[in-house]
Amino acid sequence: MSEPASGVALEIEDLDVFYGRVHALRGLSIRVREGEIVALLGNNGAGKTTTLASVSGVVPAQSGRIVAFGEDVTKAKPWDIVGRGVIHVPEGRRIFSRLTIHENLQLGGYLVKDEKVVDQRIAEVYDILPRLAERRGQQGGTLSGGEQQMLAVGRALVAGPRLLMLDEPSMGLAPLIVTQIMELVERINRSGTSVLLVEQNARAALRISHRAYVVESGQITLEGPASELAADHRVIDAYLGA
Amino acid sequence: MFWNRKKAPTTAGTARAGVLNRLLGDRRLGWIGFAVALLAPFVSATNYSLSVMTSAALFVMLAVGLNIVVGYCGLLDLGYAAFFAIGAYASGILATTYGWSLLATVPVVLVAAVLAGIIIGGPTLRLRSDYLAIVTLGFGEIIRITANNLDVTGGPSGIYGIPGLDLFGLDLSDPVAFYYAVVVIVALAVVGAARLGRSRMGRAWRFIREDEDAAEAMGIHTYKLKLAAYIAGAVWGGLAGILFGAQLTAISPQSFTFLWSALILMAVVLGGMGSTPGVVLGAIFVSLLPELLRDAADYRFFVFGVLLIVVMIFRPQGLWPSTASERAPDRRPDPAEKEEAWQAQ
Amino acid sequence: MAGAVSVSPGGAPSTPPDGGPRPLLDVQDLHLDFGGIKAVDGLSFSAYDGDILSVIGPNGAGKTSAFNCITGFYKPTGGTVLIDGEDITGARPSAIAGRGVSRTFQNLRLFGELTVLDNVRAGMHLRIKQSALDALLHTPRFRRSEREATEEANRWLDFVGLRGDRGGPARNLPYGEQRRVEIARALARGPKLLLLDEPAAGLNHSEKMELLDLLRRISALGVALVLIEHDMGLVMQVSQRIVVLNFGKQIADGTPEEVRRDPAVLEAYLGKDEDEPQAGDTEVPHE
Amino acid sequence: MSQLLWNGLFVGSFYALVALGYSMVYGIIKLLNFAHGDIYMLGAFAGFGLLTMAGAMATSASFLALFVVLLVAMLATGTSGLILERVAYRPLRGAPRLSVLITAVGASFALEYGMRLVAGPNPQVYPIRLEGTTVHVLGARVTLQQLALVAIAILLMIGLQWLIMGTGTGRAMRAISQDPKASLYMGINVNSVIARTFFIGSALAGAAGVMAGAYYGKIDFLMGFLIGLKAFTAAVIGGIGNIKGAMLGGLVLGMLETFGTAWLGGEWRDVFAFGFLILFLTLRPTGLLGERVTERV
Amino acid sequence: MTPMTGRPRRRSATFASVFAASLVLTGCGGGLLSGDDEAAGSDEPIALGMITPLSGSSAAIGPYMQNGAQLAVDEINADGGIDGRELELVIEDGACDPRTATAAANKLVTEGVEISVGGYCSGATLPTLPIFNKAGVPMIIPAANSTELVDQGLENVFLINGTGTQQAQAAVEFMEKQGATRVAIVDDNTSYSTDIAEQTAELLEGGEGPELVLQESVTAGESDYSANVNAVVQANPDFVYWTGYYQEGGLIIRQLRQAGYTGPIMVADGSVDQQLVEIAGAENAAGVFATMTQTPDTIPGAEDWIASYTEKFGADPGPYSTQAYDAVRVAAEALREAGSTETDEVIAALEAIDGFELFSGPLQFTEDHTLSSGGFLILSVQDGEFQLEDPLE
Repeated sequence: MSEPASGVALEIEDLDVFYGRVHALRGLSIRVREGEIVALLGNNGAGKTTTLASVSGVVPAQSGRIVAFGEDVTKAKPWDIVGRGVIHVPEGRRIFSRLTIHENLQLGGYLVKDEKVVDQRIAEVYDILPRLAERRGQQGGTLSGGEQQMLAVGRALVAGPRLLMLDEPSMGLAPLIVTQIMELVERINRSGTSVLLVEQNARAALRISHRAYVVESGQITLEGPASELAADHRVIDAYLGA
Repeated sequence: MFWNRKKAPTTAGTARAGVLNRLLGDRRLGWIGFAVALLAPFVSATNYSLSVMTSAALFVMLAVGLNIVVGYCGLLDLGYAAFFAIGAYASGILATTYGWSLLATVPVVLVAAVLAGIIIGGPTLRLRSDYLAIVTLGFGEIIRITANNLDVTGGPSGIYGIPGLDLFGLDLSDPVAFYYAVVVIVALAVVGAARLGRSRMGRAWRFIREDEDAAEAMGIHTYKLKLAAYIAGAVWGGLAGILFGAQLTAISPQSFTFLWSALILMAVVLGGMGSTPGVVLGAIFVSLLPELLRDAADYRFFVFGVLLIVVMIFRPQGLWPSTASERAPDRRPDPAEKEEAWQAQ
Repeated sequence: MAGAVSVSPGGAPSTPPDGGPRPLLDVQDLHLDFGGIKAVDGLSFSAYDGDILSVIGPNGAGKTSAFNCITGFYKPTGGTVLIDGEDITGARPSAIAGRGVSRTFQNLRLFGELTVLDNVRAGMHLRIKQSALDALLHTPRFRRSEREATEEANRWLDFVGLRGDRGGPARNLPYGEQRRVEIARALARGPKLLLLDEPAAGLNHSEKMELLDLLRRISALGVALVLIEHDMGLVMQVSQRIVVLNFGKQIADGTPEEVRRDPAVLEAYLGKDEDEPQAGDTEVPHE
Repeated sequence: MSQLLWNGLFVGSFYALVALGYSMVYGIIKLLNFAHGDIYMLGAFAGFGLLTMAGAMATSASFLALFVVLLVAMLATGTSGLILERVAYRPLRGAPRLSVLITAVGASFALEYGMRLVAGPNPQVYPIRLEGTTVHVLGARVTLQQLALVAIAILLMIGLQWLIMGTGTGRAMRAISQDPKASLYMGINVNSVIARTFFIGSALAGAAGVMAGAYYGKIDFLMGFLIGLKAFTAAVIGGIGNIKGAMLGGLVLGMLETFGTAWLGGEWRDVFAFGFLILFLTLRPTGLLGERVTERV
Repeated sequence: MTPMTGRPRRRSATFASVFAASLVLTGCGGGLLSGDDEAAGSDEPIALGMITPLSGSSAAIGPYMQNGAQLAVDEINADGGIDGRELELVIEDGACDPRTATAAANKLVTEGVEISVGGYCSGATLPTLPIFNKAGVPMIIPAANSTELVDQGLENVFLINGTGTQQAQAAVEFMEKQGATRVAIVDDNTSYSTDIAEQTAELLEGGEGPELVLQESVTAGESDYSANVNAVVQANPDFVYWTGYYQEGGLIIRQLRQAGYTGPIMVADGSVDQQLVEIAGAENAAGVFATMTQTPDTIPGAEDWIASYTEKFGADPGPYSTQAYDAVRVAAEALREAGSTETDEVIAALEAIDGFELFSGPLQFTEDHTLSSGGFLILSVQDGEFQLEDPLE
């Protein structure tokens, strides 16, 4: 029904999602091309997290279509979606605080059959994030907030993501750490992974994104290249401040 | 402005909850229930139906008492029968060995129940809920086994010959009179528990159930209030114990097994924790069902078990859940006015 | 609407008897160890009536731990906390709340299943005068106290500007509204000192602006405010003083201007490159 | 004294086997599976049915036959655990915890009295017996069969420990026990892992049931009730949700009961055991190995 | 209790309608306002009520008693009933739980049973006594045998099982005969079992004979009694008396033997069941003594009875099958003698019975309505079966 999906990591078409009686997403459409960082901006409750959750297969879609890397995944189970390389780093990090850091990373590779691949990817994560390597045997809960966020991203990397979906990675973090996280995201993107970034912190998000969407009440109200949106007075008024 | 400042509504099913609540929260319902209880003997007043109905009423009292602990305060109690036992034994011993009238034993039972509540609640209420569950279970077993082992409690055969209820010379031991006495007392107990639930203390219990730390931060001494819930539950259980002894004329440790505690808890959860009409309904359900299934003989408990599963699957919040909602506050500024309030200063 | 504010009870600050500058909150050399990890390591600061004081610092710097020590949720391993000159170190949270200290939590801690009004009435627990007997017998006193509690709860909800349904469960409100309810609940306690843990977290720009206004109005009631906050725009805008923590240690204490220029703070927290706007900044226009 | 220790150890290892399943299920979905003791009963009856069917063949080569029966019964109880989870618990995922608890009580009733309908109310006598050669170890009378049973129990426990701590499935179980939703994002099929947990826990209980049947000789439809309570207690003593804790808790409870009986007499044994439990939990509220969770306010 | 806070008219309307509805219903049931509709036609069957555990921990016993009673009812009906009226057995589950038993008793009374022939757990039977007493229903209790049942002096209560005291006397007599010197008693904490244990202990302590070295209690329903057994072995007895039921009895015998106890073991009547031998294992059970009233096995010519039981129910008789059988027969005898179902006359007839043959011997009630002679004798397990060891005469 749409153009050939080659070069498109994620295509959401006209998605409707209900929570009970609440119409959380109303015909939302988003596209992430391969190699892009796309930011999804919006207020709390606008439907950003719901969008990610329905891509992940955690929240069922009422109608509409979700296509990941050319395949329809609208009805796919969460593990199928992870298996296709669409990895979701949930809001609030949600690391396993009583498992060790190493185990957390291993869980990232849960669906990867080949243990050698998992070990190799973990080694790569340790290279990028040496703080984690130092503390690999410690429980995840002993990490500071920023380190936990790093671990959450690292854990997603072990899964071998083709599309990484990050939900509010900057939440509750100090400005310095936010900068580091954003740098990490850029770095991951440069290595070829597409990124869908959900952020409240519009300024930080727009700085690293190629394109962005603004979600309000479950609908896309604005979209365009990040630089254009950053200059749009409507975005400035609502999300960036004067 | 093109973006909407108002949030997407996230109030799932409030309209439905509102209607239900208006229907259920109505006090008339209580009166109807009371009237039904009063009129039931006019439909059937055989010894059997009276005995079953009296038992059901007592069970209601127990469930309402446990509801204070579990439903309001969120403390899982798997040994509630212990308080029931303490009431029954205290009054039974005084009535048989020392010849007291049951009415005279009430103060003693109250004291005993309060003491028991403090003794078991005191050291253990700091525990997390699952641990509390096993501790209360253990306490229930300790009480039962102790009653089984001591001479003063009559050992395994228990105490018999407990006199009927006698209120200031008015003999209430006839099944019909006793039934009415029980219905009135139980109705008072239900109303009392419901009123406690709606008071400052009842709210504090709910705060503790929802979030203990936040409650503590509001100046609520969570430990004292938990203990209060425990004691209130113990008092309800203890008083029900007196009536239990009066009804059966004999009590034995067999009446206070874990199964009993589980059944009372079941009534609370099945009905809807924290909801008075729900718990009353649940108690009647749990109490009557095995009797109604009596003719199913061998299949009785099997059917009972399957029914429990089915009911919980289809109504996991209980048959008649409590809903958080109250009538719209009388004075509410209109939105425009509020908007101004924000701009002010 | 300002009228509703002025009749709100409990907000009136108590002045020290001698009229001198005795601090309302005085934290002296606070220490907290978690199995060898020094969560708070020698923290000292004080806050006065009507102050707005912010505690900032990187994640894990011990800000929330310090809050928990002050409000009694953790027992400090060393140091003292004085409220109005009285030592409350290690007292129960409820006892400290009884001394006029109120707080919010980092992650919303509303009583989600209960109504919004009930949530606010929780704050009034210590001030509602009724006994269990009153409740059992529904005495006039009971009814009066219930009515008054409801009225006052409504006033506080007006004060924080709650728009949503007050009779429904708190969890049904949108996030920003829930934040308001939590503040209303804390205010209903009638505090002299209000500790807010990341009140702006998860709020969008316009909501932050409203919060800023609310904080100032609370301060105008004479309540001392202590905030933990990451949003530097908001912090710089609203605070009279800022305390900066890193690894449990206090690395700076001063006015926003002083802190902004402090090299130790830049190093540990804000980041050095100053030409770029800081991530997370709300960019409230200064002055 | 050493006799008491051995008795405690022996009883305790049964408790531990049953407690493991309790603890696993609790650990992963925070459900007090009251029907777990009845799975033990089911295991005993499954073994009984198999042995009766096998008839003479079984009695001739009793230990080997028993081993085969043990495996088949474990498979059977594991499957019934799966069914129980699917039918009674999964529909209630996300429901209030107490509702699920009531479902578990209902399941317990249904299993007990369902078995009564099938097998009748009378106790059944196991067709084969583990009669033992007695040896004396450090002054304690020990039969070789007891040693074999304890060895099997220990092997099963070690296997379980390895499964939980050393395999991907185990990691997934631990992950789910902390955060089921985040586990979904790892690509873990949460329902299937929970089902596997039920399978394993139930299979262990079934094994304990067969072993009890073969060793003690008598089984009946209510035999799971008391041991279910005991296993629950054991799991709590050890720190519920903790696998090693469950083993330790089982042994501690076994010892408590043995010594309680020796010191105070059988009629006060449970008072002693529960009294100790209450006192112990008051002093150490998270059990022996339960983790002290520093609650973040 | 709730203050009248508005809309009184609506409320009273509700009241009125509910009241009216209930009055309508009253027409078709036994409500307070309906008349006494006891229509006991002379050709209606005479209902005998039996409360026995069909659920709960003693559920195994129920069918044994039910079958025994049914056998007697069928035999009597085959012989033409009582004065042309058939007997009808009404069974209710008492679950060994006082509350369930009370409801059951009330149900039986409501259904108009003339005589009760049930009662197994003493604890659950006690609260049913006043119910039957008030309703004027004579009780012939086949199994429950706690002395407390007759301590209240209710004229409608008769026990046809030997009491704990009688059984204890038989037990001690046999212990002395065996030359026992150190006796350990083990009970299961139920009222039946502790009653016998207490009585035996009293006799031993008061008497010149064997010394009581240990009184131990176990918890019914478990499998492992090694701790209790260990305590017994430690006390070094030369005679062990188990006063509980066969389920645990079998396990305890086995575990005693495994623990190295080689001396004599005796069990009380609740344990006299073929399954005791099976559970204990034939080699362990061999030689175990039992205190028991007479059973079909020990009465010459009772094979027919066993055969007809087995044929009818497809199962062997078990504990209290005979007592339940006898209870029905005693009830029938009293009804026949009284020539009516009037309470007083039936009670008088029961009291007048002299020499009616029961399994336990000729029946005559004592002053307090227990058996004049307990009729206890000693059995022992020979070749895997209980056989008469010593008639104790």
